[in-house]
Amino acid sequence: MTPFLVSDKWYDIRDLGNLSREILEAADRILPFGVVYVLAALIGFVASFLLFVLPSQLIVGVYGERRIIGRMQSRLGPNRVGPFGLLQPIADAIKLIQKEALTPTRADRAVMYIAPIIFVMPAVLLWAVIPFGENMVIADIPVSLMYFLAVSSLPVIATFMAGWSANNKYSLFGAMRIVSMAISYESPLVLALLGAVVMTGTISLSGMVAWADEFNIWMVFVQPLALVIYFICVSAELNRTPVDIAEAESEIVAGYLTEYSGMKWGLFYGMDIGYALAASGFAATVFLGGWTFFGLEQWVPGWLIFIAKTHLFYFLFIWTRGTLPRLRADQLMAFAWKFLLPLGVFNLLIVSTERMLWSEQDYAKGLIYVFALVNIILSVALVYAWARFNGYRPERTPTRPRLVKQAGGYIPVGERS
Amino acid sequence: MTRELTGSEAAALAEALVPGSVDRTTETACYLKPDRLVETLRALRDDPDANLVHLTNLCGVDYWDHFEVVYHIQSFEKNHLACFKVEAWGRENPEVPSVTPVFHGAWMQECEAYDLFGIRFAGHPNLYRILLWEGYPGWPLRKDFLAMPGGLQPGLGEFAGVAPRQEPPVKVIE
Amino acid sequence: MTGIIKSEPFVINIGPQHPSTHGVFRIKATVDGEKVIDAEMVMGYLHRSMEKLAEERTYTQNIPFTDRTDYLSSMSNNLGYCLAVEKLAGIEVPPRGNAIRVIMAELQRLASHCMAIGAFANDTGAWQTPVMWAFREREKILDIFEVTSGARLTCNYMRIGGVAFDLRPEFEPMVRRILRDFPPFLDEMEGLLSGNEIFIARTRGVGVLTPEMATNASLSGPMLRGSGIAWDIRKADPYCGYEQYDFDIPIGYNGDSYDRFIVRLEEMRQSLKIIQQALDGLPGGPFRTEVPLALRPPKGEAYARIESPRGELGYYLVSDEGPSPYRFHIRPPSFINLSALKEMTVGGTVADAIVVLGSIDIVVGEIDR
Amino acid sequence: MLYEYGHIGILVIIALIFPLGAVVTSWALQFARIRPKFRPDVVRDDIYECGLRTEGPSLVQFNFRYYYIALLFVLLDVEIIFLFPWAMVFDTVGWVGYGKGLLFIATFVVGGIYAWRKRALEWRL
Repeated sequence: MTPFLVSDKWYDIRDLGNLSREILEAADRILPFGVVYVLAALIGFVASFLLFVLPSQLIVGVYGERRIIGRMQSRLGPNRVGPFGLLQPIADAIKLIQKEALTPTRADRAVMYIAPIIFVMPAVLLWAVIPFGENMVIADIPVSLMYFLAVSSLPVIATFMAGWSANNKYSLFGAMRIVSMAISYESPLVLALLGAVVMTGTISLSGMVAWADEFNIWMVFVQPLALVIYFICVSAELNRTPVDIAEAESEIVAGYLTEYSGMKWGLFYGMDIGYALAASGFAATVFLGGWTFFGLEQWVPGWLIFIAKTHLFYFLFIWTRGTLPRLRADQLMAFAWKFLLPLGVFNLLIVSTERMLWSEQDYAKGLIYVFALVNIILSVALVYAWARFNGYRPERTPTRPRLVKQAGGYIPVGERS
Repeated sequence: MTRELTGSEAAALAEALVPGSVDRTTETACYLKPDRLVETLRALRDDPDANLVHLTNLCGVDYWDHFEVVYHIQSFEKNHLACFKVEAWGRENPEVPSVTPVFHGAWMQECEAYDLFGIRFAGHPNLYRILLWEGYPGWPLRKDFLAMPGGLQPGLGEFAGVAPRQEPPVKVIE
Repeated sequence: MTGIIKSEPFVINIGPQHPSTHGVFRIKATVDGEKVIDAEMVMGYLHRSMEKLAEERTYTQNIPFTDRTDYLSSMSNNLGYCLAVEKLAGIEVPPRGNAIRVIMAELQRLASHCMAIGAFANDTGAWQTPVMWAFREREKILDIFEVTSGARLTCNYMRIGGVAFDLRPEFEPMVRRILRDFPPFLDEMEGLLSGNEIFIARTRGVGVLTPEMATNASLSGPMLRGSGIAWDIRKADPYCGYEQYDFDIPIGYNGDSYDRFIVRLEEMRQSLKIIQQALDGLPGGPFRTEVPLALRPPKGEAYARIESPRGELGYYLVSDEGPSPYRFHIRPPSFINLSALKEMTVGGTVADAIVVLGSIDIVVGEIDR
Repeated sequence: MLYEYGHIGILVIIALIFPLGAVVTSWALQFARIRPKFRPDVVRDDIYECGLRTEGPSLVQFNFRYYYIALLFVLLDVEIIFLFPWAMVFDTVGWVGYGKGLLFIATFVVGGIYAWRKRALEWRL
């Protein structure tokens, strides 16, 4: 479906695909194929970097991660460098790059240097398959969802390397925790995404956006439970606060980052935001309809809609980070295996049955709205029922202490005074 | 209002439970015999009438010729506070029995009294210098601390008898 | 499951320079994986020998020392010391002085519990938000202290026989504003933490103290009340006219970290009630009885205690009719509350140990003195 | 079609250059006279343990009890990956294929229940 307002002219900046296509076609006439090919990838990367990653890093890095959290914590946040403190990440980068990167004498130096590099690579690679707009994807491969899942599990190895190589006990704790957490949360994550795949019948991210465009509904309404599971699992994989047991600054000083300093630390820190952004972009593509917005994309550039959705989702990360305490390691594992995984299986059963019924009806458009309604109600009921099954009893936790008038000895529970 | 038991009232409570445990009484405190101390306090803790369950305060006092260890013990249900004392004679190695088997809360307070006064508590499971370091010369809260051999002398700058700082056992990889 | 896989226990130092030990306090924990199998406390990094110093100074000169023990509740420390000297020397305090002392002590309790709750939430992993909210409210109380005594943290406001200065005219509107602003803040904190499933999961059943254990380990304050023992010096042994005020003792259910937390939260509500009553019925008249500067109390000894935010703060003074105390002993609540730390931490995880330490609410200046 | 993967290959190179550049620049800056050159120091270059010297070795046989969970993870993840092709071909397999898929899921549900009953999912410390 071609937006009627977007022209095919290269200067129409609402569709950046035009621009790159013009450049590539011009280059194709004079240059050999290999050069054009490299040029295409470079344009994709540079365009996405300039358009999306860099401003997002600046805006999210400052405004999301620090100013909004500062607002939540009733303080100001960075506001000195540049207008409204917008240039703070650049100042941080300059500071970090000239700091000394300490490496303990007893640490494994080589592994310690390699770990941040391995950590950063997947963060860049993840952007290859996320469609920013129509035709605006660096590598439009048909198995992009699997690619995303595969690449996004790589940083765990880097963090384990970082924790193990430092020869520090706190780092060791962090490394051990992140490995166990990663293997626990991978299964529910994949299971949740399987629900979306069953519904759309494709594992290409562009295909998913096309599906949302075709049926005029976002996956989040059809698969609310999948989004919840995805969000929790991705928070765990990314070490975001409610589940950041690998860093856990109040318990194991800084976890696997304890021995890192200078730019090596900066890479870990900066790419944390990069990963969270990539995960938000992925969620926006799969669950929130990507660059489409019920026809609005004909008036507004698609990549702007995509960025807005990504940042909306990223706000969820910030919000949980600013609000929630941290779970303990064993509780976290129990939560993954006993709560999220069964819910994921339930979700899969429901969605596959619906999909079969739907295909019987020849993919009638109206039926999907019925499914959405049913699924939303079912998800709430399922979550509540499964929580009760797992021992969720809020009424048994009194949140106010007992009050007594007279000092004296021990007063057993249940005895009034 | 908490009733602070006078020495004779506390002595009466103690005598009733463990005869022969009281040494003497004053207006505010009741002096117990060191060898009957643990037994008496245990009896006072378990007896419902005395009900002295909460060892509120334990501290040592230096009276030049002898040391006193003061126990303030509180009852929750009867709401009275009794003050018991034990004397330890001799400056070289004063010793009183530890009440840690009776009151777990005495554990740290006895460590502190040992650390600052040098009063040994016999039967304490782990008596160590809790605030100062092991090997600190002298007992700071004794009245003659500054005059003690090896104590802090003006102009010395560092405590005598402290082992010189050693290089860390780390080898530098060049 | 256990015993199949071989594992080596190792020693890990939590502290002295650790984000969650609230100062230079150290737990030397032996861990087997994540499980703590032995914990040893190491303290004394901040030892300044206050008790020895106090033996060289007059009774009035000692008041600033008490500020520096528990620097988060200096008013309460001043008060406890002054009460002990007054008991020793038999000095009566005029009613206005008593009322001002009560207001100050309760404001200090609010400020100190703000800190305790915020830091505790930080220890459970709530990333800075509760602690910043608590600091925001605490600042307002410290402003009142600044107006009244000239200092924010180490106030040095109580004097033997009363308080140092009379209240300023700005004082009452400021306290009224606290009374108005504080309950919404407490509701906010309850909404953020008390009903939070993650917070409950982290603190419920962690560091459980049975009432027998709590009594036997000489604990006091919220630690004791969290275990279900209704014991509050303000009720049991009223000082400064606490018997005139109507308030309740909050007690917990089963003595875990969560109970200590909700007890502290409720104590703040009760403190507001007391401040309200004391402010409404603030008597006129002198705020201090004049005592000689070089006070020489009669020979004897006195043990006076107050309910400080952290528990029972006692001062044991021995006088030999000299101008300075013969023996000056502080019964520091957070030092003695640590008695049960080992029992509470061993068997839990490292993360639990941090939560338990946070629920004790230690102040290292008071532990080491 | 396939040359899209080549784009990823070029991205890999970019992704390598980016962190390498940062690390190498920060390392090389010590030779420029922008900041003082740091000299090795025994205490400063020691590993951090709350300001104290580490006791004993750090890299020990760590007891984290995720042996069972690792096994379960391998089994489950492989099973779930096999479900992806099934999810892609819903139109062609019909109810029979759907039933077979459910059977496949049922096996790992049964396995999961067994593991749960055997308390393999619990992190007893």
